[in-house]
This record gives sequence, C-alpha cells and structure tokens, in this order.
Amino acid sequence: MTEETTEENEIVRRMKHLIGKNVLESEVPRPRRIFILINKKVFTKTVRYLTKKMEFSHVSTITGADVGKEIEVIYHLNRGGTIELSLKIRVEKDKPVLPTITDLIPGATLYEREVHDILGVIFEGHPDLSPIILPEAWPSDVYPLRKEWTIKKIQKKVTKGGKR
Amino acid sequence: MVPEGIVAFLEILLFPGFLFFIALAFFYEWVDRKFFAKLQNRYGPLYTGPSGLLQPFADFIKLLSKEDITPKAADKFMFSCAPIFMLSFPLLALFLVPVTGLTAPISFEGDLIFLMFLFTLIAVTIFIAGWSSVNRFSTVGGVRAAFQMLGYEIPMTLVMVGPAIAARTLSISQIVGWQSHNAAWFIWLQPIGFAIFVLCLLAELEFIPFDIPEAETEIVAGWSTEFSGRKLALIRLGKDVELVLAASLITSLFLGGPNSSLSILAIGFFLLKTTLAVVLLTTLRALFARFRVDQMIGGAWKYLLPLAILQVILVQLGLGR
Amino acid sequence: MSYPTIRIPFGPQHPFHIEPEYFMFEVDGERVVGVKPRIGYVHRGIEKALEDRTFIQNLYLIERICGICSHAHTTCYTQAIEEILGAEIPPRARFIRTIIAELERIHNHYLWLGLAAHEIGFDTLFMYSWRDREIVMDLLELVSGNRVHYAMNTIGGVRRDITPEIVEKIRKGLDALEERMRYYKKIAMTEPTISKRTAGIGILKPKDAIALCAVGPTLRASGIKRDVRADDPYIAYDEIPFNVITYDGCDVISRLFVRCDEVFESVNIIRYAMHHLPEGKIRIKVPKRVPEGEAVSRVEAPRGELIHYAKTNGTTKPERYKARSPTLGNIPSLCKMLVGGYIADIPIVIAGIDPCFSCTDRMAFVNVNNNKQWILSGEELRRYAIKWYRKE
Amino acid sequence: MVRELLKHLLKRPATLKYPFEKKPPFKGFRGRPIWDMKLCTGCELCYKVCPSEAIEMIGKGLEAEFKHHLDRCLFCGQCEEVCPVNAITMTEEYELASYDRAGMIIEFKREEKASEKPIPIR
Repeated sequence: MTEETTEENEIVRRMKHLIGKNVLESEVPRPRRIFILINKKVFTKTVRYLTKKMEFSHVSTITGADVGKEIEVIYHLNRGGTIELSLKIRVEKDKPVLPTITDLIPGATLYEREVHDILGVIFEGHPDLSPIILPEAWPSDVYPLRKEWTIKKIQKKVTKGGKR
Repeated sequence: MVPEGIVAFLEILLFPGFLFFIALAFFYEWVDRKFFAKLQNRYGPLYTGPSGLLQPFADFIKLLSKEDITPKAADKFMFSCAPIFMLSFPLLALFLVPVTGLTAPISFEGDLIFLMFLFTLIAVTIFIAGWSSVNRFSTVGGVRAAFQMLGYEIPMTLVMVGPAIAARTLSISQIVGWQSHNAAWFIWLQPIGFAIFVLCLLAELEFIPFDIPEAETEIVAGWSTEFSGRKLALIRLGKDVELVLAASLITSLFLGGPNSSLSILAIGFFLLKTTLAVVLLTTLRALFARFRVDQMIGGAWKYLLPLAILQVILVQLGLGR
Repeated sequence: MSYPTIRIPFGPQHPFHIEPEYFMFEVDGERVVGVKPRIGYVHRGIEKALEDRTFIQNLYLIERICGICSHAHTTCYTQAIEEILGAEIPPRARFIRTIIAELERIHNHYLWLGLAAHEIGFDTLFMYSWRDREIVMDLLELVSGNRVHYAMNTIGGVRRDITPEIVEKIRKGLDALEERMRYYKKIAMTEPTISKRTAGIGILKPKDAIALCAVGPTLRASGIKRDVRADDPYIAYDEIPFNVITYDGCDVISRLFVRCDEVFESVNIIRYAMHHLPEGKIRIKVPKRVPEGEAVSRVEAPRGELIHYAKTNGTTKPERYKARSPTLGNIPSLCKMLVGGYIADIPIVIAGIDPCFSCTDRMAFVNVNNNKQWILSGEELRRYAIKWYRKE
Repeated sequence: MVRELLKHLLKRPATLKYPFEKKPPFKGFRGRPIWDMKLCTGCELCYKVCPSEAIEMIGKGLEAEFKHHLDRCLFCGQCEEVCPVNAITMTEEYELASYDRAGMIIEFKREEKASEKPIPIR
C-alpha cells in the first residue's frame, strides 16, 4: 500500500495519533474502505471521537464473527455515505462484554440486539437486549454463529429443549 | 279465485318478497363485482354459471357449509343475533319501496321516517356486532362504524327530507307517485341532494372511500372479524340486500321509481334504474382511496351537512319542486 | 387525566402485509402512543448456512434472501468475493449488471406503488400498477429466464448476454413503463384522497433520519442526498450520469414521489447503458478457492443501502458472511414515524419504508427438514386439530 | 382518473383465464432440467455444484444414473452451465406442481434410450 495522502490514509493517521499503539492493525484495501482493529480498552473513546469529531454518524451494521478464542465485533461506520470504516474490536469468548453505542447512535439498537442474539455479546447499557430474531424459547446458552455450535449440535440441543 | 290471504302471503314470500329480493341481492353483488373488475381491467367472477353469475350464490352456499366459531369471550346472545338483524332490517326496509307499481307492499304515511329508523338500526347492529365479538379489531371496527354514523346520518336524513317536502308527503310510495304524476325526477330538481345522498349511501354500505369500519389493511375485517360460517353468510347476504335497498332508494327517491302502473313495465323500469344505481355506486367505489375516520367525519360535518341544509332551504324557497 | 390504553397487535399474520411480522401497538383511542416491533418470524438461518456451502452454491442461496431485490443481493455478494479475489470483471458484464439492477428497481417501485395504494384502500390503482408491473417482469424474464430469481450474476461476470433484439424489446417496454409512471405520478398529485391519506403522515425529520440510521428512499424523502450509487459507485455507475432524487417533505407522499422519480432516473440509466453497451466478454474464469481476506461491499438496493461483509479463509467456503438489508436499517426510524399517528395510518406508514422482512431475518440455522419434531405434516396437523376440538 | 376508468370499460381484461389460456414462456426460460443420458460421462460436476442437493447420483462414471428431486430444485441452471458435455438442458416446462412429494422425483436411466418417467401433473 503506497502511503498517499488520501482521505482514507488521513483518517488512519489521525486515529493513530489519537490512540497510538492501541491501533493493532489498519488497512486501506481500496478507496472508501478502511479496516481498523483496535484495543478494547480505548473503544468508547474511539467511537466517541469518530462520531462526534469525524462525522462517522451512520452505523451501517454491526457484524459479529467468531475468530477462535475471541469474538470479533465489527462496527461498520459510515461518513456521509461514502467512506466505510470497519472498526474491529476483539472480546474474549468467556466474558464478551462491550459498552453500548446506542447513546451515541440510536440507530444501532437493533444491530446490537442481533449480535447479542447470535453470538452472546453483552452490550452494557443497552436498554433492551431481548431476543430480536431468535424465538423466545431458544435456549439461552446456544449462540448459533459461534463455531463450536455446528448445525448438528444446534439441532440436537434445540430439539431437546423445545420438545412439544 | 285464490283467497286474498294466500296472495298476500305469496307476495311477501315470493314476489316482490323475500325470494325476489334475495335473488336480486345476489344479482347485484355479481353486477358490482363484475363491473368493479371490468373497471380494473380484470375479468371478475368467471366460472360459476354464465360469466360467473352464480358466484355470489356459490359463495353463500360455501359459507353455510363452513364451521361456525363463536369466540369464548363473546357475548353469545348478541353475537348470534347480530347477523339475523343484519339481514332482517334491510329486508324489512325493502318492503317500503315500490317495485311492481306505484305503491309499495307496505305503505303508510310516515314510512320514510320508519325507513330512516331502520337505517340507523343497521348501523347500531354493526356496532353491537363489533362490540359483542370482544376482539380488538372488532371493537375498533364497531366504534368506527358508530363514529361514521355520526358523520353521515344527519346529512342523509336531511336530503331524504328534500323530496318529502317537495311532494308534501312522508310516504315513499307517494313520493314516487308525485314524480310520476309531475313527470319530473328529483335528480334534476335537487342535484345537490342526490349527490349527498349517494355519498352517504357509500358510507352506509361501507364502500371504498368510506369502508373505514372494515378497512382490510388496517383492522383485518373490522367489526366482522370474528364471524364465520353461517353467521358470516348471513352478514354478507345482509350487506347485499343493503345494496339492493340503497339502489332502490336512489331509484324511488331521485330517479322516479318504477315509473308506470303497469306491473311488468314497472318491474322493468325498477330493475333498469336500480342496476344503473349499482353501477354508479361501483364506479365511485373504484375511484377513491379510503378516508381516515376523522377526515370522514370532519368532511361530513364541514361540507355535507351545510350543503344538505342548503338543499332543504332551497326546496323550502320553492326551488326544486 | 390518563385513560387506559389498549394494545392492538399487528401481525404476525395481518392482511396489511404479506410477510409475517409483529408490531404491538399501544393505542389511545385512534392514536398510537407506543410501538414495539418483533422481527424474526421468517428467520431462515441463511448466514450460518452460507458458511456450509461453496461460493458458487452460496450465489443461489444469497439470491433467495429476498424475492424482490435478488439481483441487488447477488451483486453485493459477487462484488465482495471479486474484491477478495482481485478479479476485475469485463465492462460489458458491469453494464449488464447495471441494466438488470435498474430494471429491478423499476419493478420494485411499481410493486411498492401498488402495495401503498392497497394500504390506503385504493384498489383500482393497485390493480393498474400491478398490471403494468407485468411489463417489467416480462422484460426481466426475457433477459434472464426467470421472473423473480434472475440468477444473472456469477462470480466473475454475468451468465447471459443481452442481444440486440432484447435491447429493442427493453426499449419498447421502457417507453410504456415511463409513460405509465408519469400518469401515476399525476394521479398521486391530483387525486385528493391520496394526498389526504399520505401528505403529512409518518413524519421523519432529517435529524432523526440521520440519528436512527435510515437508508434509501426513506432517507432521501427526508431531504438527505445519500445514495450508494453516487457516493460509493460500483458496477457501471461511475460511467453513467444520473441524478439522486431527494424531496424534503419527510412524509409518505414524499417517499412516493421519490420512488416515482427514481423510476424515471432508472429508465434513463438503462437507456444510456444500452446505448453505450461495450463489446467484449461477459465473464471471466475465477478460481474456486478464494484466498484469505475480507471485504465490505455496498449496493443501493431498490429499498436502500445494502451492506455485505465477507471474510474468507482460503477454502472453498466463506468463514463468515454477513448481510444487512435495508429494512433492518429502517425499522428504528419506522417506530419513530408511527408514534403519534392514527391506527388508520399504520399500514401506509409501514408500507412507506417498503419493508421486506424476508431480507431482515436471515440468521442462525435450524435445519427444519431433517428435524422431524419441528414440522407437522398435514395428517399430524389434522389429528392435532381433532384432539384440540375434543377437549373443548 | 374517471377517464382512465371509463377507458377500461371497453378494453379487454389484462388477465388471462389461466388454466385455459396460457402464456408461452420466453425463449431461454429456465424450466425443468432434463439429462441426455447418451451424452453424460458421469463426471459428478452437476451433482457437486447443485446448491440445494436436488440431484442424486446412483453409481459412478459411465454407469451413473440420476434422480432429479423436482421438489428441491431451484431452477438456477447452474448444472446446465457447469456440464462439460452439454448433457443437461433446461426445458420450458413450468407447471410442475404436484400433490405428492414422491411423485416429484424424476429418474434418468441409462438403457432404453433414457426412459423418463412422466411427471404426474395435477
């Protein structure tokens, strides 16, 4: 990647300036796309900075992915419809807790509930983390998108739990 | 010589009695559906009978054979009575309308008032039907029906008074007789009244701009949500009879009624004019989007009522008689 | 003084919308004072299923996320995979994708117009617009071989070419479609019952629209000029001139006008694309295995911004695939619009965002087919019914 | 609007009387796929690529026979595209509904000129 002074690289530079070593990985694969992996410690500070100072006010979605021992939560933030910044945070599988961003961006409510449903990430401070896409009777410890829950295992568990 | 009692009995049962009106109700439902479909570039009922003529009847039979469910929470007595009232009130009202000649089977001075009373009773029945089913949609539908009645009832009554004042009688048969005698129809004499009357009938029939109490996309089927099987069949038939009633009222009050004392010719005129009235109602149904209940009542009180009063005043001043 | 409110459920089965979705409304008389949505009734577990299939197989699964914006979903998917592969698709393929995408937009907006008309009880307009929608469906069948699931996209290009005869037919169809939409827009502007039911209803202020992350025509009807086609051009949109339509009425009728005008824009885009259709191949060969990588792909589906995230691990199957459809993005703003309105306005306001709940629900996976206890056959259902009635 | 309504009074309805009038599908319509067993080399590509496991393969290589599960088929045409010897073609048949899932399995056999069991329609 050539270090041109594009807008995207400028954003990455400012981020590095803000949180220094806490930017673990950064990549600009093509115009209008940024991937940044940051440390969990500085998450709230970074999101506040991005939304308030850099106009990343639109959250396109929140993705959760299982990456082995950790869960990667990706916030796809958008600025003015153009630049899509994917902010990644890794949390431990045993204790997946993150602060909510609904106080900064109210539109993230449903996305956080979705990630909570499928991966069991708990968003602290979220007003209502009740199931949104899974049924009410879904067993509380089954998180379908975690890799250890294969389709077969889910079937077995859910049938046992949800006998008619 | 057949005894007079039997003739009267047959007149009530067959012609122009229950059977005739019910057959006519099915026919007009077909006319309504077919014409509505035609306006929308569709076929409409097609397979039952010649070009679907028997479709309404087939629907009726099908509904009769379906399971009849009464909700546990419903007020059982009122819930069962409502469909019967829904059919019997308009059927009764039809006897006040002249069909075979210049006089109706039942005719007395003041039957216009009785007819207005029956109209109100139909609306009250709808409210009771909605209320007694104890379903949220039904309740909302019933309340809307009652609301809507507040909107259209008074203008409708006022414009029905217009012809009565002009003909100096409160009997429908005599109003028809007056038009026949003077060779003048009230549609030409009182056009404002006619327009208001048609609009109010649309509301009474729950046709599209005013199908608020049973708005399908909003409250499922409104007040009739919980009815099924035989009860729904009766309600649907009741609505069809109401359509006949509306068409024949337009005919007798504004289109001169069966304009002949010869009975065959009179029936022909009656059928022709009522069919035209149904077609008019259907065209209007195809022309609009549904109003909201507050818009409907607001419009009725803001525009229809003053215009209706204006029409009555005009008649009193001598215009339109 | 406070009156007791009643709760009116809308759904999961309700005639206002064909798809099962549940909204619990807190109602005070005819006024809505609260709303709580519950989605997930058509949850098919597509995201988990995607991890279990090859990239080619996924193409057809992705297509089935939604019946209406099937092309938008596959475009988004193929784009993401091609980005990871580093494959550049031929220009002719890009133009063909654009043509199909815009035909799909026209189809969607016609469909929406009919539904919206039905919600406000205007059945005649509903019938007319769905009749005219048949024109564009025929065109799509002509081009792709199917009316709904076009299956035009494949990784590395498109599967079918557009021949000159087809171009001629599309041109004819477009003329008819444009004329009809002009007529419908005129009706919407002049017919008093339509404006009575849609103007000033379902207000979404620009400030709220941004805060609640609204997308697509809903956002553009609040006067915010944001369109992925212009802001983040993909396929051939950087070579085709077009306008982004905005209205600032913030209400349902503005959403209607936005969609009407977008149809005209789409017609112009297709005409331009067909006129400038480059020669050449329509697809390139791509390897089966996709190298490790990740990509975010965005597409302006007819209903709004569509975003897919793909993560691959060097095998023939994706590691993680995430799809977010426009409707999910619009639900928070929908709840905002509904509160304070009338019951009678609920259907048209919900229809106003053009919801597609099939797109919205698509995640974890329970294979219903292999799991006998989860489905009841017709015979079992009958027995169950008889048992239930005996108890009564 | 009134004029538009009245115009339709004289027009022919746009709808078709479906079971009696049919609209022919366009050229290139993706209907029910058929296998030409004379050409088939049994390379398993169609079986492997099928997204919905609608193709069942019995035997291997040149002896392979197919069962096509019509009830699972998506009509995506990927098998037609992937076949190296063009043994699969998508026909224009589209009325494929049946009351019975068992009746929706179509077998393609090797001998007797690829005898094909007719599908029970209606």
